[in-house]
Amino acid sequence: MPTLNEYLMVSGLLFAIGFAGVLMRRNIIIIFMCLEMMLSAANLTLVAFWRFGGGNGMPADGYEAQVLVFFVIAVAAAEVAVGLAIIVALFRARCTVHVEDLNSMKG
Amino acid sequence: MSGQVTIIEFIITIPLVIALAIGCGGSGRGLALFAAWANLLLGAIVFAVVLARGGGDMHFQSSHILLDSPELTLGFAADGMSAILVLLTVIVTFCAVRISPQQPGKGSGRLYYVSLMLIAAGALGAFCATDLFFLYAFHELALIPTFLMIGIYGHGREKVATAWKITIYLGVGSLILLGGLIALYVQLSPTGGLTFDISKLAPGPGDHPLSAETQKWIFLPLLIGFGILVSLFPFHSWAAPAYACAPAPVAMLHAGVLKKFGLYGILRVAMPLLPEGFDAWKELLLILLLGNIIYVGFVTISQRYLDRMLGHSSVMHMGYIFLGIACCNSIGWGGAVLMMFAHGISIALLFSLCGSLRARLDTLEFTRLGGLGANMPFLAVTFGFAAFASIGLPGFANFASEITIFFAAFREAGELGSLQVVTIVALWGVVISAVYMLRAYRRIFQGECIGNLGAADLEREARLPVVLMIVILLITGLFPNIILKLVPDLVGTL
Amino acid sequence: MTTAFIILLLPLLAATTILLVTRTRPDVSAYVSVISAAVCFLLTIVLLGDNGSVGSFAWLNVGGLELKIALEITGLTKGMILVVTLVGLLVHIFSLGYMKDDAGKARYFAGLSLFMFSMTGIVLADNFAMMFIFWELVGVSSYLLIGHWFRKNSAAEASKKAFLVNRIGDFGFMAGILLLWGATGEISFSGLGQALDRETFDSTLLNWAMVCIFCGAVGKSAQVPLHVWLPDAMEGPTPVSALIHAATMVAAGVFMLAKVTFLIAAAPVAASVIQHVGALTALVAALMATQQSDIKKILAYSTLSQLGYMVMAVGFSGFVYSGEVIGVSASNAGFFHLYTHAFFKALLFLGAGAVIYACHHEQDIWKMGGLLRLMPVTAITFLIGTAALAGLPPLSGFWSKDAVMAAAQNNTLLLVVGAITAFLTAFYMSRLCTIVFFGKSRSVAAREASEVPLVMRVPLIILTLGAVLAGFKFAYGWFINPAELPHPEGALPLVLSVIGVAGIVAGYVIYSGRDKDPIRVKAFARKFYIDEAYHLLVRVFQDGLAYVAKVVDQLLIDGLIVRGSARFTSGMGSLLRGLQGGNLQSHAFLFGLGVIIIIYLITITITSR
Amino acid sequence: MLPYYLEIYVVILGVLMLCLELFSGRRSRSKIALVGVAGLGLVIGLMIFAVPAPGEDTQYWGIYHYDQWAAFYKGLALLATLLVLVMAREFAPVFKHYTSRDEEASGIGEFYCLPVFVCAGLMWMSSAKDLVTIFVSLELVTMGFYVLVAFMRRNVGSLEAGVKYLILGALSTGFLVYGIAWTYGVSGTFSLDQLSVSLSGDDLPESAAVFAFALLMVGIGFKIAVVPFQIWVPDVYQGAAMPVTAFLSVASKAAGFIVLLRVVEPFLSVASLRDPVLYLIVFVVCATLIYGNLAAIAQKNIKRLLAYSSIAHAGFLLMALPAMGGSVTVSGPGPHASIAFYLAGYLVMTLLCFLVLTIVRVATEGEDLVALEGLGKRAPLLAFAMLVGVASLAGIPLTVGFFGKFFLFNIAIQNAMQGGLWIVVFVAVLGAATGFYYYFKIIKAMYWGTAADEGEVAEFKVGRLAMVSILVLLIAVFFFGIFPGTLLGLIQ
Repeated sequence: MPTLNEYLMVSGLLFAIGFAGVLMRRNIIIIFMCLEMMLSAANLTLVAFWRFGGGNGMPADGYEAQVLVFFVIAVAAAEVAVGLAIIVALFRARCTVHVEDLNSMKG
Repeated sequence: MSGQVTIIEFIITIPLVIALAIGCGGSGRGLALFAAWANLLLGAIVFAVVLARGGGDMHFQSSHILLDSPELTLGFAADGMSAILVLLTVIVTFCAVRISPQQPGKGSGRLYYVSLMLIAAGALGAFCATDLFFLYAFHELALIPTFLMIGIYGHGREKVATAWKITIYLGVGSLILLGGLIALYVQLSPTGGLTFDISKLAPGPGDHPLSAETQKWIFLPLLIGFGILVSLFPFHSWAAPAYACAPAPVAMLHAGVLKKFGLYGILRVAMPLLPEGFDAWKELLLILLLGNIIYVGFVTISQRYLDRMLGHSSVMHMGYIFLGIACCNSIGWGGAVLMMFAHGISIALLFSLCGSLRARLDTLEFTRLGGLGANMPFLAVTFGFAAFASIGLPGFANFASEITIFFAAFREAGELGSLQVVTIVALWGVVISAVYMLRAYRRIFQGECIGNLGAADLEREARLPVVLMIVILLITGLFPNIILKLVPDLVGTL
Repeated sequence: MTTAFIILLLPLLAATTILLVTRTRPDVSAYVSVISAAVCFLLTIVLLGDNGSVGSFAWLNVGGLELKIALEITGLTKGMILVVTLVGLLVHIFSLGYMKDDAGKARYFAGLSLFMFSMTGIVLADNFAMMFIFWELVGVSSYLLIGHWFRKNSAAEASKKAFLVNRIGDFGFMAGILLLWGATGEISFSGLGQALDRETFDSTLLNWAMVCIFCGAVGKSAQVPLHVWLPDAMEGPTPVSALIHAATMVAAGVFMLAKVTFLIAAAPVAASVIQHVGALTALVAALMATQQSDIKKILAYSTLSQLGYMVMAVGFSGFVYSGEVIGVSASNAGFFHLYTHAFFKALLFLGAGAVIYACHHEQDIWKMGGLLRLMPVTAITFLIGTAALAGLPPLSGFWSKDAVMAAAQNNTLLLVVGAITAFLTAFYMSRLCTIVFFGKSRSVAAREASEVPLVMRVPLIILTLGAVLAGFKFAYGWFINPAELPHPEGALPLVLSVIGVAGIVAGYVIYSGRDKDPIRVKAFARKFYIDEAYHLLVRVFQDGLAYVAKVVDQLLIDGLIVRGSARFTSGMGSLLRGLQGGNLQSHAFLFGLGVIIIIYLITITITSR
Repeated sequence: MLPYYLEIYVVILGVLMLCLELFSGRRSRSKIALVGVAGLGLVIGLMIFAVPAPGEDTQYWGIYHYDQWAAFYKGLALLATLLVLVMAREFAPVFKHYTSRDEEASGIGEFYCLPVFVCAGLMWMSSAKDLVTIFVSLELVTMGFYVLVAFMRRNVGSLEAGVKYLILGALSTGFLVYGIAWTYGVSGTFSLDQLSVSLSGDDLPESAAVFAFALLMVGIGFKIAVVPFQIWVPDVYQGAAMPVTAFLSVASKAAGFIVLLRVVEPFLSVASLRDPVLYLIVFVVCATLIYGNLAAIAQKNIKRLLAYSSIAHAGFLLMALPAMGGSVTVSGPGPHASIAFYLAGYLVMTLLCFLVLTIVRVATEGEDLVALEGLGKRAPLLAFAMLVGVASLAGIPLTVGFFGKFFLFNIAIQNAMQGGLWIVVFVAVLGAATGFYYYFKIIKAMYWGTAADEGEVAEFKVGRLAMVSILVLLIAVFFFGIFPGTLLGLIQ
């Protein structure tokens, strides 16, 4: 059975990959997906901590962590809804979803 | 105490209310003149009453508690020193309003008079506040009006840059000061609650509650902060250009009155509350004030324009006041206070005359002027009075103050210490100021006439303030005890 | 005892009245001034019977410092006040004629009255502070009067120079007063005397203090090296030169030194400085006088030279001879000379004024000549004045110069210098008289000259009487104890007379019948180039330093520190602004960088523990 | 009345306004804003019935706390929203220009509703004392802002700002959740009250704890715009509609700060964590003060300038943090009270400025400093209001802004005297000094800029409600600047 550290490592890796995606991809939709991945990584961390939270490899009492996970999933869904709407509006106005084109303001 | 409205509160409120009234659409000059007259009268009453009752105590006390912790009271009172400075402020304000044009600038000019009133109110409030906080706050009231006045109604190519410079410089100075004041009140507040009340902060008889080291480090920001406001060397470079570019009334009020706030602060706050703090920086202050007197004196000599020269000269004379303060005895402080008054009036007089000259001539550059005494005798004579007052001729209050300060430095000085040596070097400043003043007078009014022959003498309406200021300088010069009697013995309380 | 106060304040009242009331009516103003001078003179005669100090007015009073306006009447005071009011009155009267048609007549008389006020103040002062106050005020009235014709560039410059040079002297004077006050806590003359008797003071300090005090006299009495203002001061109207720059104000330095003889006697080093400066001035000025061609300048240099005599004499009061300090007798000699000099020098100046007036404001002696016939009264009085100045017996100058030389008789060097100066004095005065009054007229102006009106003649005659008689005991005995004057030993008076006669003869022989100067000594004519040197000095040190200070102010303090820090701040601002590139991913990258920095910082504190 | 009814009322108000939007005719859209203003005013009035006793801390279900701070911040949020609605009403012409001429298609009704929902989130946030609630309410607010920022769909700037805010906001959410996860992992609890207890155990993995704290700081720091997470602020402020910018700078910051205070306090109170946490805070304070003040100097766009100024203000606010956690005794108003005071003052002065700017924006269609030129002559009252607002932001005495700064300096200096953190004071003094420069630039533009002297003169139309608001705020700036006790009394 995997230990807490292994879970944390996987989730950390996932988080890092998501972040790297945000930094490197040019398409806003994909960046947005990467962001969702980071949230999932955080969820994984949460669940892992809950699972090993009781000491001696036992899960912690209560289900607070799961509650938060559900909230995060719900929030992520809402974020996608709002975010995609904005991205669509952007596309309609600028005919592009590339981040380099968003540079009218600086300084 | 609280509840009844004192005359001091009236004095401070009148310009504020008038400013509001002008802002709401009243006539600018008329209302301002009314305020100036009213304040002149009230100021004279305050002065007379304090003179009659003795300058050592606080009179006309009023206080309204605004905040419990830290204790903050909107309190005013006047002891002798405040009364002297109030008198100075109302006189200079009166003259400044009186010489102001009916229609300054392009627009309605309301902003001009609002600004003037605010500057006056700020100075009056600062000089009468019994509360550290309001002492500071009222002075800051003048910051924005000064900025606007120089920027909008100033003259010269550099006016915008100058408006910036004075604002930022004084802003920085007051922030440093604020830091020092906070440290001061936090450290000195009696146990059981913070307070801004200066009388409660004052250390009682016996040992000072703070160690010499603490006092030293709190004194430094106060010295620098107040010093910047007084244009202590090397923080002086804002003053001369600002006065040169400012409209004459602002230059009068700023150089004559507001600048005294820094000195007032040192005498009222820094020295009595932190006596040992001063000792640590005494040598430094002595060097800096020599910078004011000698170094800035030389800079003054090299000026080519009258307005700039006057600006620098006002910076230079601050050195003497600092010298008086540095003597740390009641003679020196008496001389310093007298000089604050005398310098305030004389520099205001000079700037008002300079303003009148500017209005008449195309230039204030010395090499392009000459021989004006022939066609403007009144200006020539009054400028002569002002110039001689400023270089410390007996008969004028400036001389009385200078000589008092010099004597103070040598009190019981059987041998030469640093103070005495510095004083002797500072004496040379008397020569320096004569050099630049007489050169200027020679250049402008004497010698052969170079152009500007058509320029007329000072118009009749504008003569009253000029004569008033000269008369006051003479009265206080012939009877300096009027002022000196009022100076409270602050040293005795140390 | 109020007499003294009236003498002091009446001229001030006159000046104020002229300024405020009668300035638009010149004639009335003139009479106001003259009347005040006349009343003062009369009151002075009343005053001569008094003695002691007069009730005082506490002018300035703060924290233990008390500066009083208090009057003190001593023998010295009485002699001086008599000189001031008498010569003053005569000059006032003379001016009525001399300044008759001047446009600034009201201003002129106001200035004279102000001067009378200030000078009386110096004379009557019982303490240094009051003396300093009036010291400054005479400076101002001198400034106003020298610059009377202020539209002339040279007059404007001269008045400025006079004031500034005096300020330099006052700088030292004030320092000296302060040093004395620091050491003794006294500023009144009597108090200082008592303090000196009571305890001993650090002699270095006292010497320094006296040298500083002497600086005041150097400035006011135009001693080397601050003598340069006096010749220039001749730009003023001639009566002013007679009153201020010959008889009274310039003598104030000597008067002041005489007043504090007891201090000089206690400070031998300072006394020696005083002697030598005086002697040097006497010699140098006499040399310069021999080569001038402006009648007033000659008299000005002569004044300088005579002042040098007086100062030298006063300096001898600290001279130790065979174990004893000479003390008060030497300073009495100096003051005696001051007294007689006031008469004959005022006479000479007014005579010169009359000549100038008659020659339509021509001052060059080489354009005059033969005036003896045309204006006999002026010429004769002038010649008597010359004889007095040259020290011919039995005129007043002989007695006083004798006394001065007697004070110096134990110091061979200074004695010789004094003798040479005496010769030169006689020589240049003889030169002047020969050219101006004898021979033929050298210009139209001189040919058309005629005797001056009565108001100008009367003062000349009165002063002539003074010049003749002032040296006799009855004329000075009531303020200088003749026993306290130094007495010449041996053949000194005879030698001096011979020297005087020799000088006069030499002058007459050389210059009789000449149309231009046969002797040319450029260094003398150009006043040893001292003015040029000072000009350079002012240029280099004052204006140069001022320029350097200005540049430092603009470049370093204002430029580098003030504006530099402003530039730095806004530069930093632009730099930081540059981080904000506007690109979303660079934003995200910076965000990530921030996270890394934060985590790095926080872990480094953890691990470093 | 139960305190959480307040949030419920606000939500009901929002729903009601949405319904009105659905059924109202073309002309009456602007009435919706009035309904919102009236409703919010009513809720503020209702708060009288839910005044908590001093020191009282009522809990509901362990996730909703109601104490004096919560009440205060709720009031602040309500007031800010109310004023933003007033502003939005003034801003309607510009808004229509960038969406649709047609009222119905422009969605302006929704634009009035959204702030109300955001307000509910803000109010909830001020009662949140547990990480889950904090997260959810924070997201509610953020999501509302995503929409608000990007609302002007025909304006490129608005859309660009929306996307930038969206991506970076989501990024910070990711870090926040990750941080919450680690905090949970370290302490085993989400409740902030229990956090300090469980953190002070002996076997605390310190590195993990500070790691969790750092991640939390990333998430919260983003909301309150401190360096190095300020990067979104200038662009978003510039791109968003004027009322939204105002709302962002006031409400979002206030809510962020109450969360920050609640999260930081347990960490600071643990002795073993205090040093690194303090270190981090000092770094952030200095960086924020320097960056915000310096970068503002060269700005020409007013909104961008105010954006940087808002960063600088965050820096000043943070100065109070090191004094928390009990190792320093502060006389006078403590960190909580000072921050609350400052935020209230900041609300008053910032909204005053933005109200004036909104009117100027509508009249001149410009957002650069040039647009303000000549205001002193053409509209003296507006210019004066702006002058006062700016002076207060700069911290001139006798305005509320001065006292805000004063209390914070008061704390920082006392803290420095006891703990030696003089660097903070030093940087803050420099920062405040620099502040004079860019704030006075605005004054200068209004009073002696000359650009507007030539050319056509724009007319300033000021609605009655906006005028009243301006006057009230103007008076409030002075009133609280002279009588700070009244405001402090409300807080304490």
